[in-house]
Amino acid sequence: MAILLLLTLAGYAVGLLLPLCVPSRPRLQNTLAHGLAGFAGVAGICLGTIGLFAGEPFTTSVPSTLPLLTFAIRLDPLASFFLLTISSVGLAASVYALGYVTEFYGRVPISLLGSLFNGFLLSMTLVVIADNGFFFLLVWELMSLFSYFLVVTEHEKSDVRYAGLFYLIMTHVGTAFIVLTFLLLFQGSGSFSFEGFRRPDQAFSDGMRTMAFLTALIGFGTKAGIVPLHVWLPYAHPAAPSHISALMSGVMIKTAIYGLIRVYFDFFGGHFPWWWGFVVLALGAVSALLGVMYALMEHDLKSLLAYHSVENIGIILLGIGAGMIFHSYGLEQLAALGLIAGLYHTLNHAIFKALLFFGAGSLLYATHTRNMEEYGGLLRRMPWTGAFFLIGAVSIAALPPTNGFISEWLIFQSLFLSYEMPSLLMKLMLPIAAAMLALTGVLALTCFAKAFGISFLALPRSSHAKHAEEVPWPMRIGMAFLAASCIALGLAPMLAVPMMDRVTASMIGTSIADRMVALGGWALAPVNVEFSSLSSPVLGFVLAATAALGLALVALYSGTRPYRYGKTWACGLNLTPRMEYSATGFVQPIKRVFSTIYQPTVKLETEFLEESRYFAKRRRFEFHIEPVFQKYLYDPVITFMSGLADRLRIVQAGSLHLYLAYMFVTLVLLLLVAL
Amino acid sequence: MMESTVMIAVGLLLLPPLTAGCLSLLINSSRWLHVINLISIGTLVGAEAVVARAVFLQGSVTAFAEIVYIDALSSVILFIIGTVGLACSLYMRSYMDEQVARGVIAPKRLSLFFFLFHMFILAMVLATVANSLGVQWVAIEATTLATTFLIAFWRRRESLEAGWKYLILCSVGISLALFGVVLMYYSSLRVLGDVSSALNITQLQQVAAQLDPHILKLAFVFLFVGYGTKVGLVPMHSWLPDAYTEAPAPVAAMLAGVLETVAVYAILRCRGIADQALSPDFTGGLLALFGLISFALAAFFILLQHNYKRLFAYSSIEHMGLAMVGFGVGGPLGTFGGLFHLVNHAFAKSLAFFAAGNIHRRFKTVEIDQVRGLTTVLPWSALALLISGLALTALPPFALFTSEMQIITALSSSGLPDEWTQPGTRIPVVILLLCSVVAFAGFLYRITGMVWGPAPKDVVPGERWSVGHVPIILLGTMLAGFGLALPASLRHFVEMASALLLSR
Amino acid sequence: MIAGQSIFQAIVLTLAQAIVLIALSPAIVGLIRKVKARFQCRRGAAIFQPYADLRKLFCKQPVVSTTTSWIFTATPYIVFASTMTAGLLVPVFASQMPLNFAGNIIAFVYLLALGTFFLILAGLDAGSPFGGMGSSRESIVASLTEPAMIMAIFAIALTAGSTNLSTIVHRTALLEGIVTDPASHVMALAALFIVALAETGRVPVDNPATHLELTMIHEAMVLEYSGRYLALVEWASGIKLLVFLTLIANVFVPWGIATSVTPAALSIGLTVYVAKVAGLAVLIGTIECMFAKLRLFRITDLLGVAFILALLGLLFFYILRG
Amino acid sequence: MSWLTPHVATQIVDFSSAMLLLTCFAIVAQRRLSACVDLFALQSLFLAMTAALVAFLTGSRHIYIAAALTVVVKVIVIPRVLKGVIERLNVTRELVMKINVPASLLICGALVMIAFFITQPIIPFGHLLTRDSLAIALAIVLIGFFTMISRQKAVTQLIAFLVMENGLFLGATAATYGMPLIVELGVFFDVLVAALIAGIYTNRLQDAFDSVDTVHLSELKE
Repeated sequence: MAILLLLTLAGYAVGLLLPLCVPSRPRLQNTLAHGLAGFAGVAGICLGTIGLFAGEPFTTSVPSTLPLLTFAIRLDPLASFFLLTISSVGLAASVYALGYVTEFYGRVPISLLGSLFNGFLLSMTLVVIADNGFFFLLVWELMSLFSYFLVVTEHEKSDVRYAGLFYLIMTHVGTAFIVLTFLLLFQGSGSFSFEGFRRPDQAFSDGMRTMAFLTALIGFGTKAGIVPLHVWLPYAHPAAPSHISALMSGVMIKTAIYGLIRVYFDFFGGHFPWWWGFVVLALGAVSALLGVMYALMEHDLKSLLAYHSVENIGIILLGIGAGMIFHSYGLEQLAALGLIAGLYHTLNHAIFKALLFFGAGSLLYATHTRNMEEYGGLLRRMPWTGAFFLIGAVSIAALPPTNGFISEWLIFQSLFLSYEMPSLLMKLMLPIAAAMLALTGVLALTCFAKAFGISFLALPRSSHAKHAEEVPWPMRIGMAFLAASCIALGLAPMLAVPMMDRVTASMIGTSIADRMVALGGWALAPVNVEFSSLSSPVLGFVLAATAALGLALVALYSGTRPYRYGKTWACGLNLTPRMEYSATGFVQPIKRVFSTIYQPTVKLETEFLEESRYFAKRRRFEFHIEPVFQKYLYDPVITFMSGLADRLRIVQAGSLHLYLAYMFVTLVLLLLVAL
Repeated sequence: MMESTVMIAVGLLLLPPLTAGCLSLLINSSRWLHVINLISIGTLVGAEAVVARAVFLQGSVTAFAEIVYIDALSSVILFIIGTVGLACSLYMRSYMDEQVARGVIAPKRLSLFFFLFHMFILAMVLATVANSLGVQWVAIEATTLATTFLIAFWRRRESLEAGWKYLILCSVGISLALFGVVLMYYSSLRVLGDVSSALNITQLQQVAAQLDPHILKLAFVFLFVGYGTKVGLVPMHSWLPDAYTEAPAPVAAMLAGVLETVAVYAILRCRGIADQALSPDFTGGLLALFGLISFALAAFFILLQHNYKRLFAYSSIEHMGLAMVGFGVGGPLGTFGGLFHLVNHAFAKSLAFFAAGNIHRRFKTVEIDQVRGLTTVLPWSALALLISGLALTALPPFALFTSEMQIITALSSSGLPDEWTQPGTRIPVVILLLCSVVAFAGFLYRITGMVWGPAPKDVVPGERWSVGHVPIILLGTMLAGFGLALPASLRHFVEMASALLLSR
Repeated sequence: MIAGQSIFQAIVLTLAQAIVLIALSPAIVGLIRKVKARFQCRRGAAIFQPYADLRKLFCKQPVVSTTTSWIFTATPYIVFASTMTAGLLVPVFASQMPLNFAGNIIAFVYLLALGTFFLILAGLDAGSPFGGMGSSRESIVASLTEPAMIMAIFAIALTAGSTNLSTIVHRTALLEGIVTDPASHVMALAALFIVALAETGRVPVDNPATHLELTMIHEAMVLEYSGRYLALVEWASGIKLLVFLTLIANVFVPWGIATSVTPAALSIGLTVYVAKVAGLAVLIGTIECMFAKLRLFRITDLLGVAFILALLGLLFFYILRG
Repeated sequence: MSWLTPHVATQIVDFSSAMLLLTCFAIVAQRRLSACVDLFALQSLFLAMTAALVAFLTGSRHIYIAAALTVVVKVIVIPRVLKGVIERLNVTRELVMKINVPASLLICGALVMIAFFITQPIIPFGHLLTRDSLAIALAIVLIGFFTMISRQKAVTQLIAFLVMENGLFLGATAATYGMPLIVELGVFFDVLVAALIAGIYTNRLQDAFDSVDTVHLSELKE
């Protein structure tokens, strides 16, 4: 294991340094950096898998010459699980990047891009395996820093700069809160080692524990993008190069989930009141719903995906929150179920979100635009990308038989099982959360029907789309890998669930794998098989069989007569792209139904012909959604701060006498105090 | 080690700047001026190494009839003086020559510049190694006199104004400090009798416990306000932004990097004596309180800066405040963090001013809004600016992250000294974190605005390699390196120093 | 698997159910049309007319738009498959369906969603404005329906202590037909009925018989389909309707369903089942004649009501159970 | 000299330090610059006297040197320089002040009280000979400081600064019988250089701003 660990870290580290040293030949640097990253990724996958099933957590530590800081590493199941997630997505990303960064040749120093990419992966890996608070903070900040530099890769664009800065500041605010949490824990134990952090409840008053809970929630929530701390996400993720967006959206925000689980279940050992869980659950539900709703209104494909990250983080938190509530009522097995559901969705989201961002990247690569309204008809020009994107879309819309469906199913189960809880409030609240989840699910479905339908189907809406070509092989391979795992995790959850179970067993102390894998390994069941069960392989088989039945029917009646081609019926006119339903038009009804949330402002200008008011010469339509959180939450803070600073100007008024007066007053006052 | 070698080494601490200063008055060729400068700094650094070794072995070194006293604390400060001084001298090679070439200054004034520069260094070294508080005071006043013309060197209206303000405010402050010294003497007389050694640190430390607390309190207040003016603690900071903005880049680097540090050193020395008789809560609370105020105020001023030199000036107020908090809170952690922070800040800030100097030479403006696309125009300076910027906002892997975290941890675990706030309150930590976030936002908003973006049309892009880039690399690597692995020897020195500060 | 069933039995039962669903669905559609015709004082086409229609469609050569991709031609099969699979999760005439373990009510819902997803894509694929319109409207209706459906089903699931449909039906059936808590059941029933209307595109949500493109939802989506593809889609929607009727019938009034696998029980179950769904079909036909189609943005209110009803059902359950 | 009992000596020292304080008030009240300079010279003279007296009474030689230096530097050299500056800049009187004379005088009175109040607990430790001079020294320092704030002309500020220095010197000599010689020398050197530099500055300011009114020095601000 030590060897594997060394290989992983060394691979990234070398990848971080070497590209900067070799002569500036983009191709060479590209292969070098991403090759090494891929190698380290493979090592990381092995390491994670071994660590997940190892009996004893593997620990090692290197003392540093600095006080408080020790480079301590611990590979318990939780860490290994996230390591596994990071490494697999990292591997796919490095393969994808081999092709993708060719777009940047000549514009951006590839050496820098590659080495930062490695650094980013390295820091993320270290974040999840760090076993010392100080070390954790160090790599955590490094992670933010690397990702920031990657975000501003194309810093000539002003919006990219803005996005980067906004991201950097927000994440630093989050870090400040995490520091606060760790300082609180530090007071309990007097050391920064995670071992000291565990079970602080003896040393803690309730007030301090509540404070720690809240600070941790805000701190990690900022990184995870929980509403209302999500505002940076839709700026930063699209601004980065797509393989980076995939990493940020798929993996980086998961480190925050890791942090939350680590603090609540590991450090606090699950000793918390029910309302902690409820807060998490409620935030999750809100994030999920608002995330998808804002996503629906996005026509920039990457921002759309970014908002979906908010949604999915919300879904994950639903699982974790439910787990926390169950745990606080002592229902260990159900708690384990909730946690497993959350973790499973974490893994799945990492995979299909990365896949989708890869797809978006490919579109960007082929068309050089992110605006969906300029896509269209790409499925015929980019069949591979299209197919992979479709798989991703189906998974994120949680449709069977893909992985997204399984994890959402599990979360539904854990929410439904709320009827075993003593409190009536919770009994009612969890099903409502379930209803919100259902709404979220369907809206996600709509959103990706839009995303796929508008981008890939019908006629091309712009010359970009008309002349698009399929992307090079490495990118396709990267996507294929993830698409395959989407299907695999969807069809064989019984093989995946034991992995999560290892984690929950180490966190909560009850293993429920044997109870979840029911009916001879064919079906998946939440704790009791009587309540519900799901057998995705059988479902898949039945789907195939019935489809075959349909084909049989066709063959039976009409044989296989070839169909003939005709024009689409457009009231007798020739169909032009302008006639097609636009993305904006597609979501119009939703915008109208949920207008209370969007508060849209619509502007319609029409120029009529001179002859008659019934014929418009030109129409101009634009609508904006109220950025509620910026307007009512962030702007006030910013204005207050800058206003305060402005009022402080008078201190530095430039008059020598004033300055002397300061000194004089200070002196006299201090003399009087000293007396 | 031979006593004599140590003596010589100590002599070589003071002699080179003096001789070099006098020589440079006689020389006109800029080339030779630089050579002499480098030689003197080189010898200085070498001597420091020898002395440091001696201190390492013996714990402290006294020389020249107890006029010179060097212990771990002073050697740490000497280390800072040496390193930053060397960096500045290397940087000046490219900086001053270009000024001369562009005819900004006449060659004759160049020699004057070097003379003052050497005097400046001499005064600082003297202040660091002086055994007598009186001599230390004289030396620190001398730094004021030496630098005031360096600040007003460009002879513009603004620089004159800055120089005048600097002169007046600092001289007043310093004379208050003198009153403090007098009081110190006044109290020590009764114990030691009327001997000329009654102001010697060595003597005072032995008898300090018997000194009268009342007088010491007053004395410390005077000394704190006086030297605090030099450090630039709010509300005695007012001269600082103006001076740093108007001074030539290397001078600004020295002021920000070293002079402040030396002033802090003076305060620490006096505190070391005062604490023997007083409860450390009084002095500590004073330091921590003013540190906190400085930190908070500076953070908000950083938020509204449009001038990058002022930006750096306020950031050094901020960091000095932070270090003060560290010393004030005390404890092994706080003190270590404070000293370590001094070292790191010196490096980062001088780096920042080097970058600022290069930018100013190329863009001919100090307005942040008019500086864009450094990555393409001045890649090296952009790198320096980024490193210093990230370091000064305490981001890893740079060392300030570590020291700041140490200080914050110390503050949160022990709180402000009890005499000033009710015990165990967590408000100071929250204030500190909040303000650090504010400063972070303001600082990086400006820095990134300058570094990124497309290059302006009217500026010639490209930066040729010059010797002026050596210090950038030097300091950058040190900052990054110390953040992850502090050399054992340096750590040992810092620990010895903090042990001295905590000894009671 | 259900205890005491051999693999052979299981397969036979499943196939039988599949055949019943496939065979019966056109008749139900025909029946509804007939009822409506009667109410409109027409004689109307024969109940079995839909079979003839389907046959004709199968024989016609389909026309496919030049703008479409493989999605368009694949969709009918996917829709058919997903609907059938969903149907196989619902017990039709025997309460102990072998596929019970394969998926619960959530799976049922999401399988239907799969079909909807692809139909929406197909609607967009042809690039015709009507298709897009249909898709967009379908999506909003679906998204409003889903939460209500989940809540309603959950209210029922609670009473039976399971979310697997066969288990629910089986347990309810064994209670000699006395529903455990009528209050919550009634609420859930009402909610589910509204949901069914919306999901299957009946009046007052959508009008399957309309010829105005601008008012269409489901019909607009499939406007470009012809020949065998249209046949499959139509058939699938028929099956979907039948499945929903089955769900309502068996979950709320499971009387007479075969609780054991004996020829007698099965034959009784089948007849009772046909009677039940026929009854419901008549009911739907009546409703379609009595109500007018709602405006698109009025549908919100209707489905809102459904959601609230379902929630009340849940509340009643907990309150009454204490 | 038998009549010179310690008691009498204390009386004399107190008297001369009182004179120092008096001259301070005079400077505060005085608007004409040259007069200020003269008063400063006078004060320095009193200072030298006190120092000499202390030296004579305590018999510590090096205070004589200090006294002599005071006479040379503060009574002769610096006033000359200042006079020269004033002539060249032809600023005769301070017309506007931040705080007008009566108010300043009142404040100064308050400052003296504060000084006595502050030093009161530590007086008893002092030498019998110089009981009150520490308090007076502090008072002079504070007054000088205050004058720097209340006056606008660079020259007056300079004078006020020197007054502060005098206060310090009084403290050093009277209260502690003089600092170690090396320190004394250093202090004198610094004071001298500071004064000269300030003089040079005033010229430059005159050239740059056409006035030595420090109110004009407020361009550098936020």
